[in-house]
Amino acid sequence: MTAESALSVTSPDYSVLVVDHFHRPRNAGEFPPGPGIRRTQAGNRQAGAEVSLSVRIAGDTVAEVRFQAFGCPHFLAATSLATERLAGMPVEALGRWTAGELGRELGVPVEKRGRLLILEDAVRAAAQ
Amino acid sequence: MTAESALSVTSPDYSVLVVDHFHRPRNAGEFPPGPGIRRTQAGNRQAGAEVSLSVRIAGDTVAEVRFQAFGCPHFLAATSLATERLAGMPVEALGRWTAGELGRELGVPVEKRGRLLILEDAVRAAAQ
Amino acid sequence: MTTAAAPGTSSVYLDYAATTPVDPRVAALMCECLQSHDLCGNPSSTGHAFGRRARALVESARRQVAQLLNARPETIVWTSGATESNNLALLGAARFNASRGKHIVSARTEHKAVLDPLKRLEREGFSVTYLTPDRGGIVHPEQVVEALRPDTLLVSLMHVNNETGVVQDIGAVGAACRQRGILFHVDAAQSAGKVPIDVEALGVDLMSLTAHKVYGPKGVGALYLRRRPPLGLTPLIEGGGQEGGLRSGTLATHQIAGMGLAFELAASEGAADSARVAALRERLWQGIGTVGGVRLNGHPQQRIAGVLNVAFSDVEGESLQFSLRDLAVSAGAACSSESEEPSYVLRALGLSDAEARSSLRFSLGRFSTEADVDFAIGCVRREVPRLRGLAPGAAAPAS
Amino acid sequence: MTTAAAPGTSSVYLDYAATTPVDPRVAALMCECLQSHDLCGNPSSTGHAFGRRARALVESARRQVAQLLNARPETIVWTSGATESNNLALLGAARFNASRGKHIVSARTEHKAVLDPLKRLEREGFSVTYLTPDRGGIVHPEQVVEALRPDTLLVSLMHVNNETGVVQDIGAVGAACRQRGILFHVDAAQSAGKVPIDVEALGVDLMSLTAHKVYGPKGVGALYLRRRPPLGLTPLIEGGGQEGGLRSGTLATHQIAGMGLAFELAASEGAADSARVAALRERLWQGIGTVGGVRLNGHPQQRIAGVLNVAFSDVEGESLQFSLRDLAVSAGAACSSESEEPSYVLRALGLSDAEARSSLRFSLGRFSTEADVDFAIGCVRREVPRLRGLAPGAAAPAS
Ligand SMILES: Cc1ncc(COP(=O)(O)O)c(C=O)c1O
Ligand SMILES: Cc1ncc(COP(=O)(O)O)c(C=O)c1O
Repeated sequence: MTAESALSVTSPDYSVLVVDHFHRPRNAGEFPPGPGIRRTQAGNRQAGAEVSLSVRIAGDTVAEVRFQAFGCPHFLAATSLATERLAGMPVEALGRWTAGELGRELGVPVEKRGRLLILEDAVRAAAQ
Repeated sequence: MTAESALSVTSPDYSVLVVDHFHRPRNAGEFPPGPGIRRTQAGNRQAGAEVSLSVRIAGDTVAEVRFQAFGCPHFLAATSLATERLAGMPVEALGRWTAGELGRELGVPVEKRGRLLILEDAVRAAAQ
Repeated sequence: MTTAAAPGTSSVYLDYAATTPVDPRVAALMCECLQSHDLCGNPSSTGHAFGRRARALVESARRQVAQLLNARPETIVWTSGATESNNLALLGAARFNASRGKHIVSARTEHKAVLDPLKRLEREGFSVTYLTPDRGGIVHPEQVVEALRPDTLLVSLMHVNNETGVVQDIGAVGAACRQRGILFHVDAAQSAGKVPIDVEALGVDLMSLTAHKVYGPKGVGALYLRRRPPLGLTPLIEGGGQEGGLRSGTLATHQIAGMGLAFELAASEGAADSARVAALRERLWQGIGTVGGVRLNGHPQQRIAGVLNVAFSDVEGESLQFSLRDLAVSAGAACSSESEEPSYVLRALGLSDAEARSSLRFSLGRFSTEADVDFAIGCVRREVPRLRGLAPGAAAPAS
Repeated sequence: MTTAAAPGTSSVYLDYAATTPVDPRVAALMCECLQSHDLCGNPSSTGHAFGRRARALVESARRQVAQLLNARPETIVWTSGATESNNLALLGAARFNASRGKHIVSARTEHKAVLDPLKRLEREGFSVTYLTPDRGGIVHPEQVVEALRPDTLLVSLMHVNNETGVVQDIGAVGAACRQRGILFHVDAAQSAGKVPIDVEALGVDLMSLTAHKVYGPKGVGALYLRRRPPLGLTPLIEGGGQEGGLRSGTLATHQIAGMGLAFELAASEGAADSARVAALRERLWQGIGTVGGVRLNGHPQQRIAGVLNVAFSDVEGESLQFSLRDLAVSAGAACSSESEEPSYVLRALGLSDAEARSSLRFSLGRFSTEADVDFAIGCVRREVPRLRGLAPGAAAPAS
């Protein structure tokens, strides 16, 4: 064996922001179906990450977002934080939304960045 | 390896009698040459055990024995003890003297019994 | 990015199967050894009193450890722990006795400290049959017997599984091996002090032991090695010739003395510990059960008192762990290097990856209290429903 | 037969080269680890705070040990002592790199913990050249260079000899090896903390360390392993994957923390210790010299402060030892299993069997005092002339 890196500790470290959103998720839940409410879904439980968003649109703006999520702390926190960031955004912007900045802000480790694509999918799906 | 016995501690244990004679050897030294004095020698330093005895004969009896010795504690003690035991013995008995009993009394370990033969040689030589 | 502060020291230790706190009586003895000038000698320096006093402690500890197994002291070889003992037993016995046969029988649920040396032996030309336990984690003695071949040299089976606490019927396997002249190794890291052991009656030839699962120090263990008739082993570590040449290296007086006392205490108090711990575990199981959607991993009866491995349905494993981080419990393979992989032990019991990931091992021991258990129940009852409520498909909380 | 009582506890410890007392500061830290509930976790259980706190201690100790060698922390692999480190270094490097060559160069005066693994490698098809030192115990770098062959894979040379205290010119050998791409292993069990070490400057690839010669605990050591470029090793002990898979087994927090502090203390106090100890040794040598017929074994200058190996002429070895048993000194091969054989190290320096048997190693250290030395001188001056006076040919005492 020559594994140089294997000596480092790989314990998951969660940033303060992740811990905050994990414990006090913002906008958990869903809106009852109705006009101006869009529901999107991405991922699945077997793969370890699933999210459903419930987006209230007012005109061409995102008024409010609620979420339900199953996943690791980073995924839950990213979803919760996204609901805050999305509110007030033009609906058409959802289609090009990327999770990269959120990931950096939350300190999501590289090997988990892929999971954020599931969140991206759910957000982008709300553009239509 | 299957060495069953190798787990035992092989530290040298010396009996009280060995320790006593080692520290307070009886009859160390030699008589000045003269009538009635027989000197004998056995062993050699390179082999790790050497003894010389100086025996004062009175008539056909051993009057007194002195020794000089080089060797391990068991050998020194055995020689010292022998000088006590030999005094008063008929001279002709020296020729059949054996060190076995002494060895047992002193608790000389089996692997060292061979050294007592050197002492035996010196004692027996004094019979002539 | 700021990293969150470590959880408070208010956490409750429920990870006895990973390692136990050192019993205060053991720690006191070890501190005495470490601080005593009279005991500072090298136990091999039997030419002087400092060494002989140290050696006397080592030999008295050997008797204490042997006693717990109903073995003679000279069957005990000191090592640095059960990992080394397993390596020495398996590599040592297989290499020394390779001419007798090159087939080995073991199980998929063994500790890595057995599986990894077996993998090395496979690379050296041995072939290994890995038995799959039933859903309860039991490897049936008949399975072992069926797997035996004319060239079977060795069977290696753990006594108690470290993840599930399941106890194997070592005696039946031992009898079958003895009858056929096949060597039998048992990894007893998790059973010593918790389950009665009699190496003679169980027909064990080699048994791996460690101190740190029995309230002794980490970094010291032993290999029981049958001496009659003598059993040859190729040593792993040579030079100096300690332990009859089977394991060289300066004997660590304080560590060995600590292991000795820990094993003596296990002999006198192990049964009482187990009874008390079984009651605590039952309380914990009942309390956890109230959240619903939980399942016990491993056989419900054939198990030791202190381990409770629970699968929580409808929660993601990492979030479950993190939400319960005030509880020092284990997820996945315990007492080995951390890994992201789901437990291969639970997978061998038929759990899916997701089920294995959402399983936690609670393990209790001598110093666990009702308060610890109630705190754990409280955490589980608060967090598991909360996480489930966040998930898609859960009843929407009133908003 | 009644066995004589063990010598009184009035004895003086002069066997620091066999093992040192644990420094009280190290013992205090270890006791804290053993008794602290907060530190009771398995350092691999980084999923909870008990494990992470233990891990933090382990990693901080890794830095302390690395620092003494001017190495990076990730070059340090924890083991159970220098015996294991030597085995891991030699067997591990040779087996992993066998395709590069199967010739090894070492010396006849190495510790058994090097010689025995080399013997095993010889059985596995390696060939080993054992260099003979000069009468002073020095292995000259040119001897090493002359012994190198195109298929030389590895050179193993100890830094400081355990019996004589002689220091080898490791740097010159390291440079020669590096230039030729040959691996260089150094057994530094006796030098760490006593002689400045800089693995980079010395060109060392593998270095064996132990705690118990430097006022740390017995049963823990380390292997320094060059990481740039990476050097492959086949592990000896597998399962669990600790230490990057190079050395599996639960990390012993208290042991490792103790070694870390011991090495830090050696870094800050080693030079002062050596200066003080050198003065004590000189006093001892002068005092012993007054009995006449004594000779220093090993090079008079190229040596560490604490070791004085003295040949007494005209006294038998066992009687010499026994008469001086109030002094805890070593005869023959120290820090290895007791044996009746005369020291092979002294024999390699050209001493006869008898001379080797009549040699004693006095070794001093941090806690040695002038009173200890004077007591030792007193014993020697009383007993050596007494024994000599008993021998045939001595001047007859007045009777
Ligand atoms: C079943 C089993 N075997 C072996 C080991 C390894 O023992 P050690 O930590 O003493 O090396 C453990 C735990 O660590 C274990 O649970
Ligand atoms: C030079 C040398 N190498 C190796 C060792 C073995 O070290 P340990 O006792 O830590 O196994 C010793 C002493 O015991 C030694 O003096």
